[in-house]
Amino acid sequence: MEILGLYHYWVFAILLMTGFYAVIAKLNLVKKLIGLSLFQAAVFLLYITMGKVDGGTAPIFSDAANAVFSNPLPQVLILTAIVVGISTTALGLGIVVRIKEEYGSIEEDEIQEIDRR
Amino acid sequence: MIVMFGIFLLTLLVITAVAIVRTENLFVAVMLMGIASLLIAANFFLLDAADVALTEAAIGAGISTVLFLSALALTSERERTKSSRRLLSLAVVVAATLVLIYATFDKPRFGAADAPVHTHVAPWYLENTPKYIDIPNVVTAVLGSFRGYDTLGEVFVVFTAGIGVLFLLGSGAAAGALPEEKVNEGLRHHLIPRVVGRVVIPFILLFGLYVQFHGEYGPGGGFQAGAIVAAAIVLFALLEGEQRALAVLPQRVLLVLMACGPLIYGAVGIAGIALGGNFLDYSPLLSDPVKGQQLGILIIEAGVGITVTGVLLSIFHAFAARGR
Amino acid sequence: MATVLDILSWVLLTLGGVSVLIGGIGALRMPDLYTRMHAASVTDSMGAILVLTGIMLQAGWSLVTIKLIAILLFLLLTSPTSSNALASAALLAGTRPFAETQQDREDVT
Amino acid sequence: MYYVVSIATLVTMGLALVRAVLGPSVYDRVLAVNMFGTKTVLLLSVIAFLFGRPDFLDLALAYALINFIGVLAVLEFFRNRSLRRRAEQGEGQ
Repeated sequence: MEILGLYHYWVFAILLMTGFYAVIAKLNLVKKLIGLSLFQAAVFLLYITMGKVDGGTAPIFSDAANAVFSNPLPQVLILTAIVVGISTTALGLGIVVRIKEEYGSIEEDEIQEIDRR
Repeated sequence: MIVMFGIFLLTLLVITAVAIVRTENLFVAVMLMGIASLLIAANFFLLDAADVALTEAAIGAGISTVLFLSALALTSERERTKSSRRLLSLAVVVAATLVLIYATFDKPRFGAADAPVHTHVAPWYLENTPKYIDIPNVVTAVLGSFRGYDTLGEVFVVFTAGIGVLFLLGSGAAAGALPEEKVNEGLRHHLIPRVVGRVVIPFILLFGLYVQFHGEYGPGGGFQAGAIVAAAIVLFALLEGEQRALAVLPQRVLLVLMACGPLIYGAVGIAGIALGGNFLDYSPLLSDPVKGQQLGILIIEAGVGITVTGVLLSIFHAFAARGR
Repeated sequence: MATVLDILSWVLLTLGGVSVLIGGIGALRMPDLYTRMHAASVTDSMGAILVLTGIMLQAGWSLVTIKLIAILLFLLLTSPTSSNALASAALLAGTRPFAETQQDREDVT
Repeated sequence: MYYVVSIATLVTMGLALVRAVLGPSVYDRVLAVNMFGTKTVLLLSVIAFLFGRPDFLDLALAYALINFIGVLAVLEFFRNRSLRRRAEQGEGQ
């Protein structure tokens, strides 16, 4: 049980690096953005994991007295970050669409090939 | 037991992530991202973050799939080339993962109540929310009042991203490959989705308003409500054709909505100064400081909701207009 | 009365769990898209009805019950709709149903 | 008793994920996403009761309402693609 206490953080590490792999090893720009989204999701998960308190409940007061509440602060940060994340991803997709229109390709190596000419 | 549920869901999430990266079909990757979003939302819920889970649900269930699919329609569905540095990248990534996992051994155990995160400002928020603001949802209190500056910044980032997409793609229509009469009719010939959509859309809008104004008492708030309302209108555009959606909410109106949120937010902040308080201090708004705080949170949440709706819909229409 | 309700809701919840599980196995084991869709979508609705009714019996009369009824109603509306949309997307793209016998093959073409 | 249902749902989610990863066609993946969505609604409702905070049912309601937008977007995507292909073929002739 002691070792399972770190499982959430390991999943964070694996997820983060899976996303990172897509960003550095894939040439397709949309795939890179998907990788970035994964990367983002991993960070969200890390924050929320850190906010959890054993036996706690969501930080919304109810009638039950003496409840333990989880940490509200990471939740606030991530709540806004999710909406910001989708907007910035959309911005990235917009750039990719424009690149496709200009270069006729969304593969990194082909774009660099065209640039070199 | 619930911890074990979380661990199982996280394991599924890792499998999904690996499958997303491995597949070469981008459409499949987008579908798997949908599954990943569901898993992440369920995990947030298990980790006591009902508000965050609702945000992830509102964004991940509709909007993000729609955006990625419209981007795929404009680019391509498959990865064509393979990188020559895959092995090197894999080595780097595995090494970094091992380093990160090694670093986690110093972290406090999952759920430890004495972890450093829980000893700084968080207890203060939990203790003083009833005193200063007196609403049940501490997340909304921190978001709207205690860390109002932060949220103002985030609203501006969302606004800027929306403006950026409009600059890149334009809000007008581009010449397209589709024959004229087939354009814009959406799924009008698919009777069942259309009828069900007609039934469901009003309820989604109603639910969006509920989430917006119930945000002080339960999970919810402007960010979630904005995304849910945007989802309802995206659904309308999918079913009835984009032109009709634009007739309901024209691009001009959307631009105004986008700008409204930061303006309302800033105006509330300046009203605080004018009435003798600090920037974004809502206490002077009413004679009773606690009531003033509640009013301020209500107004800025409304502003946030309006901006998020405007930005998400503008982005959707910008991508859809390119496809024509 | 309370015991009767408890037993009834347990029976419903267990049946719901079983039907959800059957749907999962069916979606994995069936031979082609349409049969898989059949397995998944029918048990989706059945499982939702059983599980949510079971929870409703436990919750008693309150706002929670209204929310559960709303969830059930919207699930019953949207889940078959998305199955229908998926089936028409697949047909549009030219996926043919799996045909085992000669008669089947004549029927699907 | 809630545990039995949640475990059944979790196992089904695992099976659906296997279907999503294996494919073979893209429609199987969409089917899996769809299944996953309904199962998430059930899981969230049950867990809200396990937590003893049934006021969190809002989340399940949100998914029940907007989860099918994704599948409709897929339908629209394929419709547009087939229209575009037909238009390109028309130009080719």
